[in-house]
Amino acid sequence: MKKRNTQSVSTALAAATCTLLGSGAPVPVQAQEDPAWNFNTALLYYGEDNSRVNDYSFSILANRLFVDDRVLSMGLTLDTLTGATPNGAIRQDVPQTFTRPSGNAVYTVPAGELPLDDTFHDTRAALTVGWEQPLGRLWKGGVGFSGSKEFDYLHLGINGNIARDFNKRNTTLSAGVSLSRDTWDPVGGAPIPFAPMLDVGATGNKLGTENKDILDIVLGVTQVVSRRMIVQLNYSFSDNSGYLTDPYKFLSLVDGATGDTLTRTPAPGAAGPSHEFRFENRPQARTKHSLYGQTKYYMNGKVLDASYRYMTDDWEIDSHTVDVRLRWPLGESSYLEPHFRFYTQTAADFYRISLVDGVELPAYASSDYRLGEFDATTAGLKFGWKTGSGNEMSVRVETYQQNGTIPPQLLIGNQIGRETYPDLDALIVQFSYRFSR
Amino acid sequence: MNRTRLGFVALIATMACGCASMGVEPWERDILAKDEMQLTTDPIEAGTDDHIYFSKEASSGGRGFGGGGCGCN
Amino acid sequence: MKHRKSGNHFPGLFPMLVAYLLVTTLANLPQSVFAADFDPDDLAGKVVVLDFWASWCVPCRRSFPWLNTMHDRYADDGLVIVGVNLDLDRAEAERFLSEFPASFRIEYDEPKALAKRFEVIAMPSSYLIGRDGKILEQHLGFKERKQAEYEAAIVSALGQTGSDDE
Amino acid sequence: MAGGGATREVRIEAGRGCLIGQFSAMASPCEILVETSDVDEARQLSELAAAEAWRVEDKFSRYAKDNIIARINSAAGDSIDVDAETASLLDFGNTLYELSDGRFDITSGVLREVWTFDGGDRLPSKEAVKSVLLRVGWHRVDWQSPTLRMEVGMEIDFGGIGKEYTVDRVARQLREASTSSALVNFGGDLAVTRPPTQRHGWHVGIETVSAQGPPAEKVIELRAGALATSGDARRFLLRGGIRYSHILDPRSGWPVKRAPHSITVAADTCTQAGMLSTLAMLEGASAELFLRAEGVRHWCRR
Repeated sequence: MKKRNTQSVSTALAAATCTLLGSGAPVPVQAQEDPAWNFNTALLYYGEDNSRVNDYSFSILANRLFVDDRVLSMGLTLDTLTGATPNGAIRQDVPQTFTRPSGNAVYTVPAGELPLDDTFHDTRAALTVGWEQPLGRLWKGGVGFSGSKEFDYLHLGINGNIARDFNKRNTTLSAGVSLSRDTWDPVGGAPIPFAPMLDVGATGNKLGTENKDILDIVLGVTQVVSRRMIVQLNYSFSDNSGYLTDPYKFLSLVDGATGDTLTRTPAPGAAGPSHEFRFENRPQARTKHSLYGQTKYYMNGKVLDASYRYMTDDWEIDSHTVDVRLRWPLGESSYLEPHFRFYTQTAADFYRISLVDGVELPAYASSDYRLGEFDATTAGLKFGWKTGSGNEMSVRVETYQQNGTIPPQLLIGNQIGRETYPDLDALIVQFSYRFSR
Repeated sequence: MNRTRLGFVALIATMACGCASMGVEPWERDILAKDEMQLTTDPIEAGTDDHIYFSKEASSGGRGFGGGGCGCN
Repeated sequence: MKHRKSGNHFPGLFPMLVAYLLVTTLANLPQSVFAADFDPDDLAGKVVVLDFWASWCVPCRRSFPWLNTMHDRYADDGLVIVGVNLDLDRAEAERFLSEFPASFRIEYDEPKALAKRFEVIAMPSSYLIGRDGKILEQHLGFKERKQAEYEAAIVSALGQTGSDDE
Repeated sequence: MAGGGATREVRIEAGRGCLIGQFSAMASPCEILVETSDVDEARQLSELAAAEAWRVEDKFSRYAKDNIIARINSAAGDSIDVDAETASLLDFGNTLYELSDGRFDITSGVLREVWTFDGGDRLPSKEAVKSVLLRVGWHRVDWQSPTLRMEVGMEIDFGGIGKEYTVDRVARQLREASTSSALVNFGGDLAVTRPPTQRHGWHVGIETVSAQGPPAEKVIELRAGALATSGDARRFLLRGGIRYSHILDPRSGWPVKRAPHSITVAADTCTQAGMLSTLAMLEGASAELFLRAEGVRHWCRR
């Protein structure tokens, strides 16, 4: 056959067949072996109220199935985040001006408002690759790599897991370990702990990059209880060490009596902060333990998925999470899945609202509300349906609300009554499409 | 702290050995084999949820590894 | 200053354990009782492959094309393949067979007496039984990459050397 | 085109979840699997299919004494006017001849006078092949539709096209006659009339070499389109350790070297699938290369 451009023979043949048979094929060929590829794609919108964080993300998870249950999985997630997050300062009855993390501009927050840093704009790409296969009849193992890059953050991680079935596969013991090294390269550099926020152009308060190492170990037992019920119990241990501080968060330095933030005036001719702010400082180590229990229970068609997680760590944060879903089939090819999640956590022992001037600095301090004491509830509904050719689509809409309380003993003078926990009200909308080739 | 750690591991141990008698025959796994009965039915949704809650709360993981891997602020 | 929330959150694992124990008592359902209408001993003198399968079991589905080929290739040489179905709902088995037709013999072990007699501990499980009725080999699960080994065992059980193909 | 002869009757069997019409045509077992429980519908469709299959067989079989092929092959040099259907097949043969640079030639049937593929080791002599080659070659034929003139001793054989062409014609007639999905299967060359509704797809087992090891029986799920297989593991000659496939290159008169044992192709119509698998076989060692370049779904067994 003379070397021809590709597909020239089959296109000429298609035309010739059309004239021979007097018509083309009504429906193009759809022939597939056992699907070699399973794709799971999703578009997600996460939006918080009053112009706080918005996140649009696209994810795709591709599983290549090989003979005898060996699976190569590859995942890619792209996020674009915009909006504003609380920068850690408290409200004041006067406008407040802050220097941007880059150190070359300022932004001003009106009086009485919770100070938000609105320069928060980032795109993130995350990649995961994993291989899993049976090891003999009763053992199963897997290894994986994960990596993600943001403008100012790089994550690289490896993980492995192994599992063994016992007593006719009714009981499965599993163990997994993950090691990762993350690197912070903050805009403007990582601030020196408790360093003051300086005028535009001054850089005496910033260092370079920082990194942190995370070790995660998960031990689990999965037990079949009956034909209709399966239970899983995981204990996980997580050890984080290195730079655990948030480089963009800081605290207001306040007067011990009035609780108001000390004012300052930038150097002549320069722009800079209108008040005294000190960059936060968190411990360099954190050890977390968590116990997670999940059960799935089949009630002639409907499936209950209930899980409970208890977490405690050496930052004195305890949390309880209850997550309940009920998948309700509607006919043969669609289902409705209401979802309810309740989360509550206590505050970290170094969480505080502000730093008091003239008092010896604590070892660690952060006013990041995520280390505070709050409850969160998620309530949502997911609707899924199988399309004609056996693929599955689903859409879910959920609201996520955080309601916190600031312990009264953390408030000083005028802060009482003015400083309230920044409650959060977010909407999650996700569309997903699963198909195989 | 190691009191709670001991408590957890002891609990897993009792769960593990207490389970020898429980369970079903291999041919009674028709329901357990259904997609919707797998412990993680939608890995992507589980992933996005873990990520959202990691960036908004102080706890993470539990079902699997701690998640994270982002400078979410 | 250490601050701890007053104890209104869950007192640890108690609710989970109660639910867990409550449900296990409901787990054991009565078994339907029918006499098994098939007995492998009736096939004495033949080489028998007894394959326990169910419609929901994915590796079982992968073994069907191979079992069909073995049946087509060696049935005349005295091989009898019996697919013993262990579905709890027979309609599921029939729907499966309409999608994946079996050229070999299908039997239904309603009371699971056969499954218990052969102590089936994995799905699928297949037993290669010699002409003298003794179990020569037991295969737990079905590995596509081991098809040649499975076939070699059948051929040697049939007493032939080498198949007539290539 | 193999001759008729087998008894011409249609049997209806109960399949699992479908009814199966069985008859034989073109020397191969034919099945019409209809996704219906209505026996009358299954019988009516199967008889429609059988009638078309026998019509094409009678018209184009090279064994029959009184059909158009017999008149063409006994014309001894005279020109003959042919009907529209024969003309369309001749045109199709002409296109295939050009597309395959002469490897696919509907005048190459006479080579069977010197080649018999029975697994034995008797190869023809070079001279015998050379002499038959004088009567092979579409380029020697004077074809100005609807008039055909061939040199004395040359013969036309639609063997390479006939079966797949018939499967497509039957599939179209069944599609027009019924809304039930049906699988038309003529000895491994098959087509689906319309996507099934009671199942995700028709399951067809084919012999393949799986990438990871020994030849495996692979299950293909066909929702629409067609499959055709060419090549046959048993029709070959073995001499001096070399395996001579029954696929002959009409330009040399000798078997194609290192052709795969069999190739199965999936395409929109059975004719395309059949031709692509045949053209790939004619490529010999580079069969897979050709199929990949053409972007064709295929399964090769070496």
